[in-house]
Amino acid sequence: MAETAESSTNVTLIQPSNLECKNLYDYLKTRSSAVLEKLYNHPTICLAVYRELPELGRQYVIRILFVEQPVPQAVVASWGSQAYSKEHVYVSKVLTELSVWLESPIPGGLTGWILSSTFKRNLKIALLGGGKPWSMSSALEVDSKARDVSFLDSYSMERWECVLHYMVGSQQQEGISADAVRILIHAGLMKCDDVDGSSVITRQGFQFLLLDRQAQVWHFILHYLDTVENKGLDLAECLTFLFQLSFSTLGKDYSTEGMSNGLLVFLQHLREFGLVYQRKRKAGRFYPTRLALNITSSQSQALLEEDTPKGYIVVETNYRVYAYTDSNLQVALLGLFTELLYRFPNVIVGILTRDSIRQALKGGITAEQIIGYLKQHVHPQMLRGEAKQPLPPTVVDQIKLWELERNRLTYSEGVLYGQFLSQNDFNVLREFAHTNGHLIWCNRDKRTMVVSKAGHDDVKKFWKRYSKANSSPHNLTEA
Amino acid sequence: MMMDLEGSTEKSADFTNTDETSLLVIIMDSNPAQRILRENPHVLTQCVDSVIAFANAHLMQKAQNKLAVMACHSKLSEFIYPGPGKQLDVRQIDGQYEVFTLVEKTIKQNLAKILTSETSTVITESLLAGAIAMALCYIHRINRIKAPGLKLNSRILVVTGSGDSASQYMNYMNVFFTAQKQNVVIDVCALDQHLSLLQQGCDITSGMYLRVPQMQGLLQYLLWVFLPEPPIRQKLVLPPPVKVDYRAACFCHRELIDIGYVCSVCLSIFCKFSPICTTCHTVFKIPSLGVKPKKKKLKI
Amino acid sequence: MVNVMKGILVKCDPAMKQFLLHLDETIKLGRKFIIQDLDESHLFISSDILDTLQAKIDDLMDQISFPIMEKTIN
Amino acid sequence: MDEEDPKEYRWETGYEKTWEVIQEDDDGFLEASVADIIQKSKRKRQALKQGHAKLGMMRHLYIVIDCSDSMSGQDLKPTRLLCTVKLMEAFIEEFFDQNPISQLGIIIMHNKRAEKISELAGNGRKHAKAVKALNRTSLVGEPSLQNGLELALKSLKLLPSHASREILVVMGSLTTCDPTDINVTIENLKTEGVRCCVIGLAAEVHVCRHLANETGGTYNVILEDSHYKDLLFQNVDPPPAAVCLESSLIKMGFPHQMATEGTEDPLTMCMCHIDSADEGSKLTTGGYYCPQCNSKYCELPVECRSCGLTLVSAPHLARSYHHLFPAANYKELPYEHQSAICFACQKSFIADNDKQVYECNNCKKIFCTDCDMFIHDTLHTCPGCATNLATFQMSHSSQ
Repeated sequence: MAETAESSTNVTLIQPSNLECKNLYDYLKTRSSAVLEKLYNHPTICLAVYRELPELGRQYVIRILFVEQPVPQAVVASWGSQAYSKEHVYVSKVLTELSVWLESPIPGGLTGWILSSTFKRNLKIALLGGGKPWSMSSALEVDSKARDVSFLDSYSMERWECVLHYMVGSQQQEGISADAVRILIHAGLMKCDDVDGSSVITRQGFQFLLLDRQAQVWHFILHYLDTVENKGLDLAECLTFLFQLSFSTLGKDYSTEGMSNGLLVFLQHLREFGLVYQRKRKAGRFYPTRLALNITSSQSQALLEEDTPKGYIVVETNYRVYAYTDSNLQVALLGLFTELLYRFPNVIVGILTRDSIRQALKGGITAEQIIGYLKQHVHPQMLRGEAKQPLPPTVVDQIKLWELERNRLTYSEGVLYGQFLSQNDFNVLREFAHTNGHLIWCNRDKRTMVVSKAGHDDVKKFWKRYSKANSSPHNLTEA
Repeated sequence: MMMDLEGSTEKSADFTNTDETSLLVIIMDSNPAQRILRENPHVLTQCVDSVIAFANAHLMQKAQNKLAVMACHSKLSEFIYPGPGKQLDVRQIDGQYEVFTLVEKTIKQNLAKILTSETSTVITESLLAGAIAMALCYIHRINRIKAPGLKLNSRILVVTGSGDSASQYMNYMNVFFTAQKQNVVIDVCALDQHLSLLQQGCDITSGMYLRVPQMQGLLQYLLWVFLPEPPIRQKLVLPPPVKVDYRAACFCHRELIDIGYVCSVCLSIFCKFSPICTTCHTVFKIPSLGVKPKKKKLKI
Repeated sequence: MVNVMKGILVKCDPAMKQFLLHLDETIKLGRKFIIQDLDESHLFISSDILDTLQAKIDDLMDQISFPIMEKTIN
Repeated sequence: MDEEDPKEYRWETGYEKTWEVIQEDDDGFLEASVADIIQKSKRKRQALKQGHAKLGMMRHLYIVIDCSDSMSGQDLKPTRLLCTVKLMEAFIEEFFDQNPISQLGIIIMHNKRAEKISELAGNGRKHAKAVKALNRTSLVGEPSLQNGLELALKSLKLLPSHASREILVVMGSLTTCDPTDINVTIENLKTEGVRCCVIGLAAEVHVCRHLANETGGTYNVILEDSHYKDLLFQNVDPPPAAVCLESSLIKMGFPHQMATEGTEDPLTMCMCHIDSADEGSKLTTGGYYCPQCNSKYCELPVECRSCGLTLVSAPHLARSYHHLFPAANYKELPYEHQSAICFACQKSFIADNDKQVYECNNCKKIFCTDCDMFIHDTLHTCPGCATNLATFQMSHSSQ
């Protein structure tokens, strides 16, 4: 996250850096293939990676899962229909980047694809069995005080909201460890105030709050993983455990027996954020909560109504917003982009106005995020209607228009090059600026071009070299 | 200073996963009287293993995917996953994903129960239409209780070595039309003989029909042809749909006909003119030859 | 000879451009600020005017937008 | 309105405490009670279906739509006409889904005239298009019921005697402006065996009731739009055969796609699009060929343009079978733990929620309320009977 953006004078005018949400693919493709190979030794990770693949990629992998020799690339390409060849290229790229498959020569001069043998072996284990049991599935006696799903849900919600509450600076400031605060700061969601050293929320932090819960957890955990190695824990071990958790069954207890000390520390961290429940630190068993399940699938929605968290927001075509909630956190979040009118014990009434939305936009929240938040928490009654649209389309469009209205002008700092003596000089410089990605505007007829500020030095140096080489009196007059 | 230039950060085209959930109901014909099972009972084990691996591969596609498996016989059809009653308490024994282990154990246990209770009388006809009817009711219920706003693609896969008998014709047609109406795709994997009625069902519901040429590669065939969900199928090159013969068979001789006579009361089809309908016992008037019959005034 | 000038590239719709030209001509911002008129959707302006300009545009937007509804229903 | 021939007007009948039918549940909600009423009425209709042995399967239905001034009323949203158009489009689709070998025609009445906007034909899309175009019709003058009926009768008269003839009138006006005595027209309809149903959008009109009663049809006045839809969709099911309906064997062709192994189909033109202006005939491979004269059509069912043979495919006939052989009705029983789960959908019964369960008389399996509705509305096959060979054969021999 580019904190440098803050140093500029006119921050609000130049497009600010937004919260960057990486999915598992984005995360893994930045790892080296050696790391990936190590990770693929665990069936859980193979399973998680497989599910993250694009749908066409999943079909390819399953087709060659039981094939021992490399398959010619042309054959693989012929599996996809012609109209979707672009998608095929993209999928091949993803599979290669993740080292799921490798190029391999075939006798006869063709190149083929073959699945990484580690990946293949461990995906087969996950699917068909064999191999060693996962580290947390030692046998356990029946828990005399077994916890049911609803208990786990309320526990995990409470823990997670503790973190969120801390971020918005609501009352409850206890219950969050210094470690967690460090992660929040590391993730750029909060920053230390210069004056009194207390932490305040950043614009990315606000955007984070508007994400859905699953995405929040994943984003947070990713930044946690960045710090994991500094704490002396093994990244691969933690990742494996995390995915084991993500593939566990809700409402079932798992054993801590045989877990390394590092993992036990990791488990305590997860416990703090509500991803697992443990009665006591040394209980010997733990229960994964909903937060830990299917951690990578940020958009997953449970199939059955009873499993989905209840939405509480009703948006009317007259821009009124009714939120059936008593949570201060939710009220505070809504307050980011609505003008609150009334508050009752179980419901608040607000209105979306141009000013309130602009306020949010100025704060760096995008229209998409606002709409996303409303959509995600919409009251189930809104989904049942005939229209099948959770939000009134007029309101959605208006919010987008309000955002567009702010973007009628886009500014980019740059340097204008003009008054070239010859078309050739212009062409040479234009070509250089273009290939290096510095060119932001040009007009051949006027022999004028605009180069980005960052690229100005490069272009200037090039121009000096170029004019010297041509030993002609090309002066550079700088205004 | 960060600059966002127009067009400079072109997003890679969005080929990522759609937010849809898929429900697959597998109907497995485990009637021991099928020809392939009579000749070689071990085929059943192979068949069950393949179906289980296929079912798990379906669950592996997406975390939200749902599965149901039914066993179909001549005297009963039963859900063997999720089974009736409490689900088994399964602990991992090896590296297999816990959920997959549960699927495997449940299916095998319930199937064993059914097979042992099967009496020795051999009836070769498996009532697949009834099983599909049950599956449709099940899908209908899941659709009713699903979270509002969720998109659920449902399909039924029939794996069978039995033949399709014309006695079930009406039931077959009813379930096919219902499936079509409910947007449920019916896929059929024939293990033994060609199934012309079920092939019609695939055509009506735009599902896939495949007659497996050899049992050895059953799992591969299942994974290749039937694993892709209907929305992905258009992106893949799959066996092209064959033209389905929709010609009617006459009720009198069960022969396929090009031109026939249809009873205006009960829509029974006959290959020759007969003065009385054998289905509804209506007496027909003799067809007037030549030009259009002149309108007669009728008394009431 | 090549002339080099620092500033800000503005991309906007033609209507907005006319508004900017108008501001420039009538010296509404206290001085001229457009360095060069590039094409129908691009202008090159001096960078120190940016904050004043944005404020002016926000004013304009406020003027041309009407509250969608009365907030005070009761 | 349900009674066929009320002896007295509504306001003359005894004082009914209609609100007492609706009862609050424990939480003070009415929804459960209302849902109950709707479901009961559905079951009542379901039970009636079983009776008819003989149905008019080859239906020829004229829909006569009032397009007079009175259709601009806004008691149905957005207007009576627009609401009608929307429902009509859905009705046409459903009609052809359930009666694929039947035919439909549309007549509108406005300005004391009747005008045929769509000829009697079996192509649903064409009718839907015609109905859609009604959105732009100007609603003027009074309707003439007689002209509408006469126009419909003129072409229904020509049909062969085995065809079931029907007229469905949608009447928004409370008056009709007719050239001569409408009773004569009604008498003619009666002798020709044309069944006339009327749906009133405003209030009960005597002439409509008389028309429906005389010709063996139904007359209903709508309460609101969902009731309107309900009444309209009752006409999807084929009516009982008219007494005078003759039975005969009809010659039909069952074309098959000419698929000769190994060879590509030749490019040919189809007969159905040959003279349509907006989507002209294109050269295509494949299609259906008339077994009698070898004309090609791209869709079934259709009547061959050159030799007049009705061309259908077997599933078209099969779509209508469920009208003739419906699934037997289930017996409603109070839930007394007969079974832990519903046989069909595997739902676990909870004593508090599932007060009634349903038992099939044949296979004795227990079903839940939702499955009972689904099986009889849509599936038309009892899953219990169809999965056991013993009951399967029993249920078949009874048909």
